[in-house]
Amino acid sequence: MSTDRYSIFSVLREALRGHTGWKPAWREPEPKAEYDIVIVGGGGHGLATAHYLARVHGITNVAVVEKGWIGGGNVGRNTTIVRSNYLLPGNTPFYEHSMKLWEELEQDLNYNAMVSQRGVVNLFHSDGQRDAYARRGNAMRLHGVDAELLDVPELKRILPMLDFDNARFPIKGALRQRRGGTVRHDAVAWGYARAADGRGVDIIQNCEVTGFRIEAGRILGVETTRGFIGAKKVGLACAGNSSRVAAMAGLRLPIESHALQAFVSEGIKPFIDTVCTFGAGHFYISQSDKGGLVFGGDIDGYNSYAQRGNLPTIEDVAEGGMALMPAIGRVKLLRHWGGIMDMSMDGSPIIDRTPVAGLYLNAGWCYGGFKATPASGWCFAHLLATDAPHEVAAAYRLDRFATGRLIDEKGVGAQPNLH
Amino acid sequence: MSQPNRLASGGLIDRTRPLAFTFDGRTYSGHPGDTLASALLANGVTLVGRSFKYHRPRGVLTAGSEEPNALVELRTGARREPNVKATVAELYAGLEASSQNRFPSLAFDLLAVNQLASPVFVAGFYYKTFMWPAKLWEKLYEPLIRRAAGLGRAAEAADPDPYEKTTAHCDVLVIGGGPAGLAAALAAGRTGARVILADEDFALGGRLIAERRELGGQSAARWADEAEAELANLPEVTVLRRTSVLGAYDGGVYGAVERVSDHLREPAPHQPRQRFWRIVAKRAVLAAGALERPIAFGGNDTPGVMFAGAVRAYLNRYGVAPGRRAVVYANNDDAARTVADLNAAGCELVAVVDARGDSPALHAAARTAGALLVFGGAVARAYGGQSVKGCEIVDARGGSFNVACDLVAVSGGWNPTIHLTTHLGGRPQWRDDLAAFAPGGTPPGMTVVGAAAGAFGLGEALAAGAQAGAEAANDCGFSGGTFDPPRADDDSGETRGLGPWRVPAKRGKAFVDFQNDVTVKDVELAAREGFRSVEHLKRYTTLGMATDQGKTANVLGLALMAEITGRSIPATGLTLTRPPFTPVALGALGGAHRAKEFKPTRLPPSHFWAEEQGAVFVETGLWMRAAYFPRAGETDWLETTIREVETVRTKVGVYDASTLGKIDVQGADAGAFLDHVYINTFSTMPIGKARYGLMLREDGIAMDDGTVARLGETHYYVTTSTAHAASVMRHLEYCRQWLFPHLDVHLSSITDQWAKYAIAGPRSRDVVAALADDGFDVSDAGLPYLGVKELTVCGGTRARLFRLSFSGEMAFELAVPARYGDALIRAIMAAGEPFGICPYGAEALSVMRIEKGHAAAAELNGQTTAADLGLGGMMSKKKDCIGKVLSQREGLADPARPRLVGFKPVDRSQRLRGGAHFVPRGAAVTAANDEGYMTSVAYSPSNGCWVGLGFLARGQERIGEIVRAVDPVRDGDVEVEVVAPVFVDPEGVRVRG
Amino acid sequence: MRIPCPYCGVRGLDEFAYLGDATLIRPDPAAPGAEAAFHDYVYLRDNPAGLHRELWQHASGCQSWLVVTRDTRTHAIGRVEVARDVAAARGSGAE
Amino acid sequence: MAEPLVARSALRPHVAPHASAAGAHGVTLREVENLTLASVAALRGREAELVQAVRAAYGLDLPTGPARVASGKVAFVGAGPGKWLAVSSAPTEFSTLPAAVADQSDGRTVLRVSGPKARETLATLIQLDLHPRTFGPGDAAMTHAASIAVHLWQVDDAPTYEIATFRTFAATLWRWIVEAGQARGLDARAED
Repeated sequence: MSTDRYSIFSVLREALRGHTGWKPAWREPEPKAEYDIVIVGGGGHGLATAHYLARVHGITNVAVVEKGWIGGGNVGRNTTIVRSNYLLPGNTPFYEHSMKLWEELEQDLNYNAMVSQRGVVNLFHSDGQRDAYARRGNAMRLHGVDAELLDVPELKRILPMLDFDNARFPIKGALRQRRGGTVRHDAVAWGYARAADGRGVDIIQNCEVTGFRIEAGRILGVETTRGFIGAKKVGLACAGNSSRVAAMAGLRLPIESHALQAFVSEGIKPFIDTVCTFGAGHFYISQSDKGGLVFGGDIDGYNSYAQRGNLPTIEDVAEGGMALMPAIGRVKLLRHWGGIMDMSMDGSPIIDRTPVAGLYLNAGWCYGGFKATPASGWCFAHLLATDAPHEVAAAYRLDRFATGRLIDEKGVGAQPNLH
Repeated sequence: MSQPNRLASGGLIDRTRPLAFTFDGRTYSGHPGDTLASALLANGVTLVGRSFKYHRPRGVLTAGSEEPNALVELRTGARREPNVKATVAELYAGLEASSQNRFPSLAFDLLAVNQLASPVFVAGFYYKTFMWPAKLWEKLYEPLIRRAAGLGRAAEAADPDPYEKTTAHCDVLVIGGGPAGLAAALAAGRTGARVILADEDFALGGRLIAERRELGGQSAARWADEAEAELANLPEVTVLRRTSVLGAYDGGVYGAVERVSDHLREPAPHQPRQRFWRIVAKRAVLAAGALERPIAFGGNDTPGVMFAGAVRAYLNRYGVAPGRRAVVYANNDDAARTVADLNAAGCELVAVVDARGDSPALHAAARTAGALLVFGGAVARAYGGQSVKGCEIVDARGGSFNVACDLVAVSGGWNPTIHLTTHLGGRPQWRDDLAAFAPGGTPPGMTVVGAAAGAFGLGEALAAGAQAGAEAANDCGFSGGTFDPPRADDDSGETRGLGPWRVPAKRGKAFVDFQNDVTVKDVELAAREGFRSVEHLKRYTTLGMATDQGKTANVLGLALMAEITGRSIPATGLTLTRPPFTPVALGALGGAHRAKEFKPTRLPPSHFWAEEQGAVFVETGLWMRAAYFPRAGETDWLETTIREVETVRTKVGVYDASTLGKIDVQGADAGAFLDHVYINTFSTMPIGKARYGLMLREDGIAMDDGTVARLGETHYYVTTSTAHAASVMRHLEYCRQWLFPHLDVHLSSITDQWAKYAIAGPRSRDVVAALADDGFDVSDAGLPYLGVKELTVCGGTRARLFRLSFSGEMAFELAVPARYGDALIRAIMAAGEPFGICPYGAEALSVMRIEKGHAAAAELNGQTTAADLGLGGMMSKKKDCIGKVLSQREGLADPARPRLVGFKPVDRSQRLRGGAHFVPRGAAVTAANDEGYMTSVAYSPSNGCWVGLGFLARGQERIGEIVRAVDPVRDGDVEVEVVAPVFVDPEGVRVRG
Repeated sequence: MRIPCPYCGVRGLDEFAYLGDATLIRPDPAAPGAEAAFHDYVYLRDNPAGLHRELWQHASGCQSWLVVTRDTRTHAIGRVEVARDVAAARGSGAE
Repeated sequence: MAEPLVARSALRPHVAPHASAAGAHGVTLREVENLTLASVAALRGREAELVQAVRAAYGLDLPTGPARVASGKVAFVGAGPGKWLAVSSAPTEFSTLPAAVADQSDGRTVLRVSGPKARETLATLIQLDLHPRTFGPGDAAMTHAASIAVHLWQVDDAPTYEIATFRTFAATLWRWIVEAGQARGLDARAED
């Protein structure tokens, strides 16, 4: 008998027989000739969409097609932070919906993705920043999201390793969202995949989309390296490759692809137990359960499809880290890598129909994609299933750039490398 | 302090000098030339660390930077460094090392109990458990896991040592100072090319100093010495020892770290601990050698199980016997060398197990050493707990027997060190003839030679190195100077490891990734559960994610997965690596500019004077600005600020406005150019006049504001906000060069050229008049509001005088060349003294601009339009400007958008807060009722209450209405009256004085 | 990454500021449908995986804006032109 | 009437400390004061006129690239296409040139770094290749020193470099050069 339900009891049972009874976490099916819905992209968002299509909407004749291995893109390349500390009304409810889904994820998926609500602390260093964070924190509170302003004594208590005494830009306080935190990123992809697969969704790896079959303005299916797959509806969840894939359907998107680097140090004993972002340099940090300091900074700043970055950004991040917490000087960087971000022109995502009937778009996540995974899947599933936007994603329209109803959290305008 | 395992002779150590050091508090002795690992081994210490998950006892596996096991904490206090590889830590007198990841002690580690639970703790077990109850994850399970995980401890105080970053340019970068690298450096260096040779070791030579080899009739170590001496004499060659090349980046850029002082107790005065090198190389020769790989058999992690190549290094380079009774287990002909070297060192050879069939070379060596020889067999298991006591050998017919030993020298073959070839996307290629991955693509300009290219023979490494070095130099335009490599004592040894990858399990765990405790069974489990791609294998089992980045584990893990799933290795995947090649201290990447020197500090011209006045400063971007000037008896910033504001409003004050961006705009088309970038028109503004201007981004959102003054027909002077000075300059250059290339217009940043003081208040003209030289009329007629004039002050210093006001009072901005700025502030204070002048800082400035409703950074927040700011009327209808078209989109033109208005608390005693949101009176405090937000607040002495600016939906239509300013993050909830955004002198009488 | 500035010579990425797609031409604000044209100009991107003509400023050098042709997959730099010359040659659409 | 204004350097010892190592000096740091500086840009269509005017006034040919040409007390340093930084060690009225001229005499502080360790010291701040094969007397460059914008040129083979930086950054740049030079036999004083 094989084991498919995960629990401490099943683990103990399997331990007694050398773990020989575990089933594959997901099948490796051959593609069928046609599906109700084909989702392009086996990353976190695509897999989550499939899961919620099956679980919430009962639509299980679904395939997720992935050009490589599932979870090989940004869901496995990010710095694992989840939070809903957004300012603008177009964003806050969506990310809060995501946070609530995170909070119940493990029970929903029967998979421990190690959702760790250790808090997210955004430091501020000037009165202007304080007011901006207060504005944001108040917006969160008005949306029913937890937010608090911390003063320096409180910060010293929870983050004693910060440079409070000798900093070029003194720390004056912080905005904290206690419910923010981290999630074991790979497990998110695997958990969604396993759950979707368990409800009958076909996860088809090593299947690259090479084109779309469109007749009379309506989608008929996708051409792939494993043949044509018919579909009544097709949802794109291709992250950094959104422009390339959409171009096959004749669409030009308000998106640029940029490389964001991420960093992890060697494992060390518990050093920092919250997520912390520097307000006077490009640096944010948390510590993984394995002990590695996981940190990052700004995007490299030029269009890129190469999953790597260059030294100026690496140095900039390290300089920020040393300015913020100079005790990490002798902690060693273990690895750095890059992911390709689908940077939208106002820094906020798009979940919407496209001019092609039956073709739907989920893109523009910038570097907010990971934390958005559950709500993105939820709302995209809603859109695919009902043809109407979910209420918390209603602002994520493709035409907002034409109407001027932008969602620009940072206020930097149509310059993706600044978002 | 005896060193029981130090050989009587041999090795590249200085036996004349003992170095005392401690490990876990016990004192030992070693010699210069030792690593911590070699010194510990010399002292008979074989238990050095504990593994990550099971806390298994671990010893020394390697003699290099690939070490997964022998990790220690080095130094103490603020200099404590976690996870130092004992195999590369150079010994110095007084070195203090401690084992890590154990409690209470290394020999007795309570967490070794994890081993008992290891049937549960398989790969990925945590994904399947710890889910119930959900709230216990953060409270119980996660803290337990976090405390158990991690290895060493970071220091708790700021790193006291300095670091340095530097940049080097060269024609040829040679990475690796072994035989191939030395040959490449000599060949390139002799042409006169600029060469950098970097090696991570503190001694050059690579395997030349770890083996007993001959080159050109002398010992290979000696030859390496001579090569190093010659390189040192070539003027354009730089040899960087203790320098790891970490990563290859675009454009021939390499990152490297030099451990300048890690072999010292602490850095010499002014010397960095480490130096980060950016190396820009036209060509690179990668001669990084190869790394030995393990064979997965039971107990292969027991201290005393060591790579054969490491055994030879300890014998030959360090004069240390890592054991006295050895079993050699190999699948390649390096075994013969291991046997010979152990024999020569006087160690007993218990058994030699060759996984292959008969090998003549090995046969001869084993016979000489008198060892039992097992062909086609395996070591099935090593046992002994904290150190090897014996192993179980299986022969070709399947029979097994135990032998006693204290050292198992293992060689599973060699993997070329190709990490740097993959950093820019090169994809390694599996080569059956090498049974290893060889470089696929390389970064542009890189050649790979020697063992790194799969050429394992010494002779071929030297030849290829010499050729690559010469060619690289030639490519850079250098020739002449030849280097003929010496003759090597090569044999026809078979160094590829043809398997087995694992020995069928008997008992005991067979480790693949030692540090992360990934076993063969974990790989099998991953395969069973569908994690069959290499990427999934890595992530699911954590194979290759430890501090050694899988240098010893990755290929073995991949091969096992291929074997388990019945696929070829290439079909299973390949191992791409990410920089850095070896872990690098964040301090080194951060460099010299830390703490107060994190960023440059810009000091305005009055800074030194303000220091003398006891001003309190505030960081504003890179600037230090005076925030306020407290006087004796004043108790807080607010009291001081109120006094400064009142002085300006009733007498006169002076403020250093030099931080505003200043741009000189000249050219026949200067006016036309400004018309393009500002919403209002400047081409028709008369000479000698100034005007407020607003520029938009092309998306119709306000970008920056400032003033524009016309100094001549073709000459304008533009100011920007302090915060946006650089970005505005970039934008203007973009407009000038790219959008409007036909215009004759020239921009020059003159921010630093002029010291500029705002002199504001009813008596400001008196002060200015006292400073202006005779003949310059500063009366209202001579210089009306918004007038501009060039003049001289204080007896001949040329100056510019602007009749502009930010405070709402009659005011002047007086600018002189910056070198006179210090003197001018003193002169202004002296001239103003009769009128009661005081200096005011950024706080008072902010109060006054809020009182006048002038937008600043908080309002120009990148989300607001000209109309939102109440400046829509400024937009010229007669001309286009950047941002005009898109500012007319319905979403931006929507009258329901929040508009800038003023606020006063209904209860005048209440305080306002920036960042509060507005909700209608009587409405619930929810997002649905959110009507805007407060941007700026100040206590207004003129109003006797706090006042604020903010954006309120349809605000301009709601003057007189009362709304709530709610501030839940500070428990604030204040009823405020909506007012016009001007709190002082709404008619603007005073500025016209 | 290193970019050969036509004036200053080859310099590192650290000296340059990036803007983006250089094939976008500012539309005629007076033409019919200007708002739609400006929308496409400001917001829509080809975002190719491959050769990309893009604007960089040599911000820490001579301040020149440059049109750089670069492969977004490999970061290999091809042609580098002075933006003002390119703009002048196409008769700059802005006026 | 007010007292005449006294000129002051941007460098004071408490923000730009002096340092002098014992023994031979590997690198020397000084401020070059009392220079007249101006940014000069050729007006559209009047480029040749400017070339002529400079030749007539100062007897030198404007460099077309990043180079410095000097004659007597006056030098012109390339500052970009059609742009130059005019430098004079004596009071000089550059504004009469047929060009867009902006006085920068106070906008820049010029530091002089020289000695056998000058290159090694500067390499910790400036990422350019200053090796004599690629950069020698008469060569000039605009770059940054660890983010601080600088315009530098080589004066002689000592080697001696002059580094113009924005005045309000000068104290920081001074400190950073001092920090890098400390291990290299630094002699740093505000004036000779």
